[in-house]
Amino acid sequence: MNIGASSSILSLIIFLPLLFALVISFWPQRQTLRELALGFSLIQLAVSLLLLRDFDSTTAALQFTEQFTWIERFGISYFVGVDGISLMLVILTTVLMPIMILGSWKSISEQVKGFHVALFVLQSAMLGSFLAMDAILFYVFWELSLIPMYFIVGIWGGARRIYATVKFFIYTMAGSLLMLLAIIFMMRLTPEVTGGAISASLLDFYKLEIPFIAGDFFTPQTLLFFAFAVAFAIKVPLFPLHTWLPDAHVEAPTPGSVVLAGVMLKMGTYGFLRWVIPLFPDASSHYAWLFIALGLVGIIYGALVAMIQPDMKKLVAYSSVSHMGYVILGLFVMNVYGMGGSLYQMLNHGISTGGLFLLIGMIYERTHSREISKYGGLAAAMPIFTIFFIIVTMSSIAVPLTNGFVGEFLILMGAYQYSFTASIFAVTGVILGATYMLWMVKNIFFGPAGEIVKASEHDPEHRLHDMSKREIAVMLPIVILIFWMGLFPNTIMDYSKQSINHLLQNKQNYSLEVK
Amino acid sequence: MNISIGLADILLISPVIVLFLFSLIPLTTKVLNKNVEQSPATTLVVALMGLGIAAGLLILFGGSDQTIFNGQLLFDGLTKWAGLIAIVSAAAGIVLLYENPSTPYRQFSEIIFLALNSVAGMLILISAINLITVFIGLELMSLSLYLMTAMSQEQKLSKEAAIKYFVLGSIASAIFLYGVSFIFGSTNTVNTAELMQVAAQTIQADKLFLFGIIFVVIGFCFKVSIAPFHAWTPDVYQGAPTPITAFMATAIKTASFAAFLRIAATQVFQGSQNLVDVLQWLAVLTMTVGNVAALVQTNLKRTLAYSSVAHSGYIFIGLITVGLSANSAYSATAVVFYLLTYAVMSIGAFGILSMIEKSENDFVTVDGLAGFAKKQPALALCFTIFLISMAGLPPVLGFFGKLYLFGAAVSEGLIWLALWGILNSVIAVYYYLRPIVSMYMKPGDTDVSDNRLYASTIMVIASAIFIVVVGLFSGPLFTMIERSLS
Amino acid sequence: MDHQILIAVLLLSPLLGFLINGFRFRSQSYVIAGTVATLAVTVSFVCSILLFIELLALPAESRRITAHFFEWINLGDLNINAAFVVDQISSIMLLIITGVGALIHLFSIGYMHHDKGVTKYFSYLNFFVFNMLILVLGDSLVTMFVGWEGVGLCSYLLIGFWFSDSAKAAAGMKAFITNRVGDAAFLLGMFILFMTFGTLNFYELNALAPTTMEASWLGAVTLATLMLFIGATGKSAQIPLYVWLPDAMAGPTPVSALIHAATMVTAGVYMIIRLNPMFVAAPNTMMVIAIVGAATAVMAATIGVVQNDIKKVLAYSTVSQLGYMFLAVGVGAFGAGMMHLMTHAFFKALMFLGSGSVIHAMHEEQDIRKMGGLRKYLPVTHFTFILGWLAIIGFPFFSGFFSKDEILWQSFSSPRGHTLLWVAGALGAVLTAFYMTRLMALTFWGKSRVDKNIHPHESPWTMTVPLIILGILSVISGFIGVPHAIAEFMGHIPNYWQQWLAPVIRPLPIEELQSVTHTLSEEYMLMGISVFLAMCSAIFAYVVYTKKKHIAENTAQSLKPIYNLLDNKYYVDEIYFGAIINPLVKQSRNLWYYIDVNVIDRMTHVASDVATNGGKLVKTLQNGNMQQYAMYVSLGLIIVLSYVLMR
Amino acid sequence: MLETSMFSEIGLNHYLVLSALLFTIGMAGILLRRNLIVVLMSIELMLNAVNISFVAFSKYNMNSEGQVMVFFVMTIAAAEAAVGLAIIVSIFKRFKEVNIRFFEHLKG
Repeated sequence: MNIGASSSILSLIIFLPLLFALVISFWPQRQTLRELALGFSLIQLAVSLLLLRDFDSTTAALQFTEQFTWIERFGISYFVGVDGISLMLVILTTVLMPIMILGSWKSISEQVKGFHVALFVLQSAMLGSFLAMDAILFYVFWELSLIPMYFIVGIWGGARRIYATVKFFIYTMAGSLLMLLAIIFMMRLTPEVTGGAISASLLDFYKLEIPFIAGDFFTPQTLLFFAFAVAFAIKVPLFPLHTWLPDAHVEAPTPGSVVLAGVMLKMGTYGFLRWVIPLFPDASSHYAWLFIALGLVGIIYGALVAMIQPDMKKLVAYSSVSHMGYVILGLFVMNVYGMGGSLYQMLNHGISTGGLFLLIGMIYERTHSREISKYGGLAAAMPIFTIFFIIVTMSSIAVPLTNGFVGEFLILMGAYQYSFTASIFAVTGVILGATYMLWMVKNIFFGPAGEIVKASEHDPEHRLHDMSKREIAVMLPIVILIFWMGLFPNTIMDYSKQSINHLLQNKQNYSLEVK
Repeated sequence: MNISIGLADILLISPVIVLFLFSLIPLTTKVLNKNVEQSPATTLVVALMGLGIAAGLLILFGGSDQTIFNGQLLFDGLTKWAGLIAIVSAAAGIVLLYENPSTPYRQFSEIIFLALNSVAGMLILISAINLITVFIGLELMSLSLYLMTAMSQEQKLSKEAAIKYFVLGSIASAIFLYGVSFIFGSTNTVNTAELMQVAAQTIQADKLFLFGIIFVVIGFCFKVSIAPFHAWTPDVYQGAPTPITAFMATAIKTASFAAFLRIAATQVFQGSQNLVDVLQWLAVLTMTVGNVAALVQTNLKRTLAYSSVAHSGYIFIGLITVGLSANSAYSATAVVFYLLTYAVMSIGAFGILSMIEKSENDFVTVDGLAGFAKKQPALALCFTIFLISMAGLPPVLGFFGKLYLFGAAVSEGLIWLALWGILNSVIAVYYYLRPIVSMYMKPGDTDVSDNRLYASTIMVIASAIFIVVVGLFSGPLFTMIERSLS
Repeated sequence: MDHQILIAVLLLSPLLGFLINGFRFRSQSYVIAGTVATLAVTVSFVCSILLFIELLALPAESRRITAHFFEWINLGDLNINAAFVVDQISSIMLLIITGVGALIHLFSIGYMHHDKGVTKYFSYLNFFVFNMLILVLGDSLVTMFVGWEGVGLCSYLLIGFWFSDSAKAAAGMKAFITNRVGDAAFLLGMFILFMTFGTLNFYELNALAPTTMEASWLGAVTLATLMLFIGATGKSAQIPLYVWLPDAMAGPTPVSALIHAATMVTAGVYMIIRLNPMFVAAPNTMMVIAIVGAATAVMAATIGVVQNDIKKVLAYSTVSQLGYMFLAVGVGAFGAGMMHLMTHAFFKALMFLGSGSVIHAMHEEQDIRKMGGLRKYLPVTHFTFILGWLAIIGFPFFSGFFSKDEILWQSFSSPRGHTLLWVAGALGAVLTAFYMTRLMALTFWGKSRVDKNIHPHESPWTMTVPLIILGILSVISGFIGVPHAIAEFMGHIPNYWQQWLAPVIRPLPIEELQSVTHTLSEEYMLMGISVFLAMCSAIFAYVVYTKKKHIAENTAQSLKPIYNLLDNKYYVDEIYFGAIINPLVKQSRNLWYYIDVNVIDRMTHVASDVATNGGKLVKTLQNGNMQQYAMYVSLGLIIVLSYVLMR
Repeated sequence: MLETSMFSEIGLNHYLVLSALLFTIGMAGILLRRNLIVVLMSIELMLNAVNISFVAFSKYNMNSEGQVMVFFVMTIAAAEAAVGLAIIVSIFKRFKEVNIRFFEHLKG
């Protein structure tokens, strides 16, 4: 059997979810909707695994490319391709999808159809933005992803969902519009390298040599760099552009939080890796200190602020700020450890934070409260849940043999190679990270029975059931991934090594070959 | 001077003639029928037929780059495309009119008469290259519109809107004409084709000419609602019956911008940097005023009116680009494309409002949309598409419109204008999102006034499909327009 | 290949035990759980012995069995394998861990049989052994770090084992976080080494370790070793990161014996010995280690003097003894440090288990003021405890005597030693003798102060057998490493210990060694002084706490400030909380409030307010009066005209 | 042609100034008068100012086109007046009001 060899597998990956969304929106039976969606997401996963199977990890070249003229007048094309940088993010997206659907089995009870449609559209948009190799195509997918997310938070979210979703939308939109302007500007420059025709192809963008004068802010490369970087930094989110995230996370329904933390934030860091650093090498190096500093501030600030959050989701949201600070740090130290670690940490964060949100969602379904102070002693009432929670927590605080360690270790190493001072600040995050997560674990699970657990003891109606089989099925893949990625990181990192080396070795005149 | 009217003239002007003739049919029938109004459906069909034939003739004969009537009218690509946009959006407006509670069905044939004549005026306005002909077209279009605005079941606000529109519009006409007289005085011609050769030089040498140009430009600025000459827009848009508002926002705006484009294409602005500066500031002011004012509105129609002002600002950027660029075809295409985009999405958006209005006095507010998505998922989705498109979010048409427009501006070095446009888009997103929030995220039971509004429904859905499909495949359309414009 | 399997079995057996017990964690059958767990560790122990025998068979210079399983992290120049090494150092650790571990598992069966979470307990315990094995066997710093953090995690879980008690859960958290502080430094140390030497493999590092001594404080080696040492202070409870260990006594007592006395806490010492060539090359670090070790030894001992909780006394004693080990490695006496590590593992495990037996008998009573005269109820426990006591106070020819004496001598005589270090060590020994005797006296001897409702009884065989075995080991284990001086005295017993370790220990540079000369008589004299003082102190304590209790009370009264200072552990916890933790939390709240809420969000709101107010302004201007509108038109006209025409 | 002395003979400038004055008066009328009919008249005044300007230019440029334009303008002005009056009449019939201040319901 050789299905995967088809050259249009990337289009299949991008548009299959849209097709699924369409089918779901016309599906007549309400009862089987969830099963259908789950089945679809598994199909999608299978397709993406075919991609994984056929991917050639020995080259940094762009693979499975497809290029069709889209808007000929401006050299805009439907140009997709995958390389080591995007491959794993694609897989992450497809892996998380069935987990999310299964995780939202109970929590989403209204407008189930619309929810799944939004989820699949979102998936398509995210996959598209990871695979797009054309600036405008990328931008289209990038912005498209906002819309379903906007609905997911806005319709199925919590009490302040509208504030949160609008804030989310405006923040991200504001950043990305600057990027659009920068893209337009760069398209105007492309005739230099294409011999006359305008082009929006990323490969042509890579060829551009944009003038840069160190110290002068108002040079094209610096301005373009910041236009892109701000767009991505908001998405990451990098301190001080992070305040939309806690709100969005708190108000989003569980799958929304999962996809937000799991994949959407990675779009930002992916943007840095795919766009900012190769396109603007001089400015990236020249202003690396700024992003490293902000990354470090994010790490420490996120951790400190997480410590005092009374709401579980908010705590995890700020922990995301901290974790994504690591990723930015790793990217901008510009060495193989930092970048490799960052790429890995993106996946880790997706899995472990996604897992945490799923777990918080499960407990929220039972108690309708996320206030840490109301909990306590949950470990006695829900032991299996506790085990899963602690495993995911360990992944989040980067205990060795979990995935988190590998990424964090490499990033810290990269930070050290950049500067000793940076690494000193970065390792404080290791301490603080353990502090807030364990503080939460302690207050939720340990200690004497809290308000909620007590109430459940007396009231048979509110009895706290331990995890159901479905919920275990949701968490099991995550736990397996946590350990697999912790034990055998090479099986995953091998896919991206060539790309990262290629990027680092050819930073000044980066180009990608098409295979 | 040898005046002769040939077949070519007749063929090219035929859309206007057809429109005029068809406009007479319902009215004549009514008169012959002892002043008894026939079925509105028949009238509608006649009107749509007229518009359809006009559009067909325009496609057939327009765009041939020929001038007729001794250089009065030019039938080039701009005429064809702007004319088509105007005709189609007028048709859509009429369809909405047919199913709106504020429409006085007893006078339906009169409204149709006015509407078709207004469209005829638009075609003249678009094709005119003589400033006096421009004036004639402008007045034919506007005078019909003043009356249409007043013709509503709703008595108070529509009348107020009409009188405001009339008074302010007349001032604008006078200003425009005054400018024309100075252009005539300084160059001895009012033919833009002839002006094109001398404009850029004259404007530097001759203050009188510059004076005239400024008046003409401001006359147009009023028509296309550029701040601070926009003040009539929100009031009139709100007061007029929603279908007429749709008509105004789309057909009238397209025609006015097309004529304005002809002025800009003379490259007259290039002669005076001051004028260019002022125009840029006007563009910025317009976008900002439109967007911030829309931000604080609760009445949806008024929100859309202010948003229309803001969109004028965006288009104005394109217009300035046209005035500055050596190869104006590309920038002009961007403008026409955006006009098309804006027309389709406005028609859709106003169409939805028109369908929700329960009576002639009903105003749809933002909160008044609560729960619409539950009752009418398809229409809510369409409305969402329109709003997203207006906000300029991909992958729908509005995004590509903005992309081309700002792309043109950037290529002419007007980056800061594009930047302002983008900043404004961020503000705009907020108020475009609010109806979506209301429809999807708030409990309520808003529904359309009647489930049998088939024509409007079809039109709205068609617009939405257009926006999505053409959005995805905007390249060929853009190339097509550009080819016919250059 | 068979080595590889042997090592795999060694490692995986406890993991399997962990998984078996982990999956049936609800079970309350202590027999099955205990048997599985104990068997798992016993299998490991057997493997350890087999490996040890294999090592013995190899020539001294190449005693090294490696097992390479797979490549773990592989990026750039970084190449970390899941590879494990058994050599002279790790084989000793293996034997201690699996041997003592097996005994403690056995002991736990009796100790924990009434606990509901017994299966969970055993699974954690097995998991701990697994991690500890990774720690000692790992062939690189990173692999070691895996176990390093892993044992920390287990320690966290086991300290907070009775999690429904908030204080116990907090103690677990405190342990983990304090360890994390050390771990952070450990990470930095690793990075420095990696960036300097390009590898993290122990053997490669040791081979690359510079032979010239690094004088600078900021040299790579010094900095790296210092960082690693900070990591060690966390794990091995040295100043300033020792604070978690006394709190860690919240866990079940066998856990204290295994983790917080015998194995995990010695990981820091083990790590330094593992990397001894690197540390040797950094005299400054060595000095710091020695000073910290000596200071910890004394300080913990002083606190131990006033503690009343039986486990707390032992905990401070552990901190103090670990201080000795660091003192030893700090002066370059790696062999002596390792020796003390082993003997301490035996006698401290013994005493912890003994205390466990006491607590078990006393129905969870831990306050020694409420004990006394337990001798007659718990004969086996008492007897074995005495063996441990004699060992720890350095009673001649008990195991502790050999190892501690060697340390004291080295701290004086080594070129990196100092008289003051010896004084501190001796002082520590005196204090140790005092408080341990106090413990014995208050617990086992004198009059019974036991509550009437408690009827102490001797523990079952599962608990006494380990005590006996450990007791024997505490007595005899010293003879495998008899110090030179005593060996002379006792008839030239060879120092097997030193011989065994010699190939993997890098001696101090010759020129340093030659710079100091000490005579055998000096050694005898110092040994005599320290032993004499310790014995005096022990006798004094015996007298005070069995016969003349009022002396203790009077002293406590008259030295109230000092007593309070000691009773409150020098207020270190309070200082940490008051100066670091609480302000940090408080400032974090402010930080959030000021930055997130008041600056960033405020700015967003200001931006939106600007837009909204702009909108309101436009709204006001749009007042509905068409003449006003006409005026805007004319004003606009005038402005445009004047701008364009006048400029 | 603008150099012609203001006082020697009646020249183009005089007409232009007259036209400008009329235009301004018309504008002022619109801005200041409250009665819709007067406003309508003011609009006519503005258009007539344009006419004067056209005719003057036509005369001084020796180009009769300007005079043709005046015809157009007059015609359209008439149409405009008709439309305007029609609206005003319909309003007056319903509201009995021609005060411009009456129409301030649409605002904001």
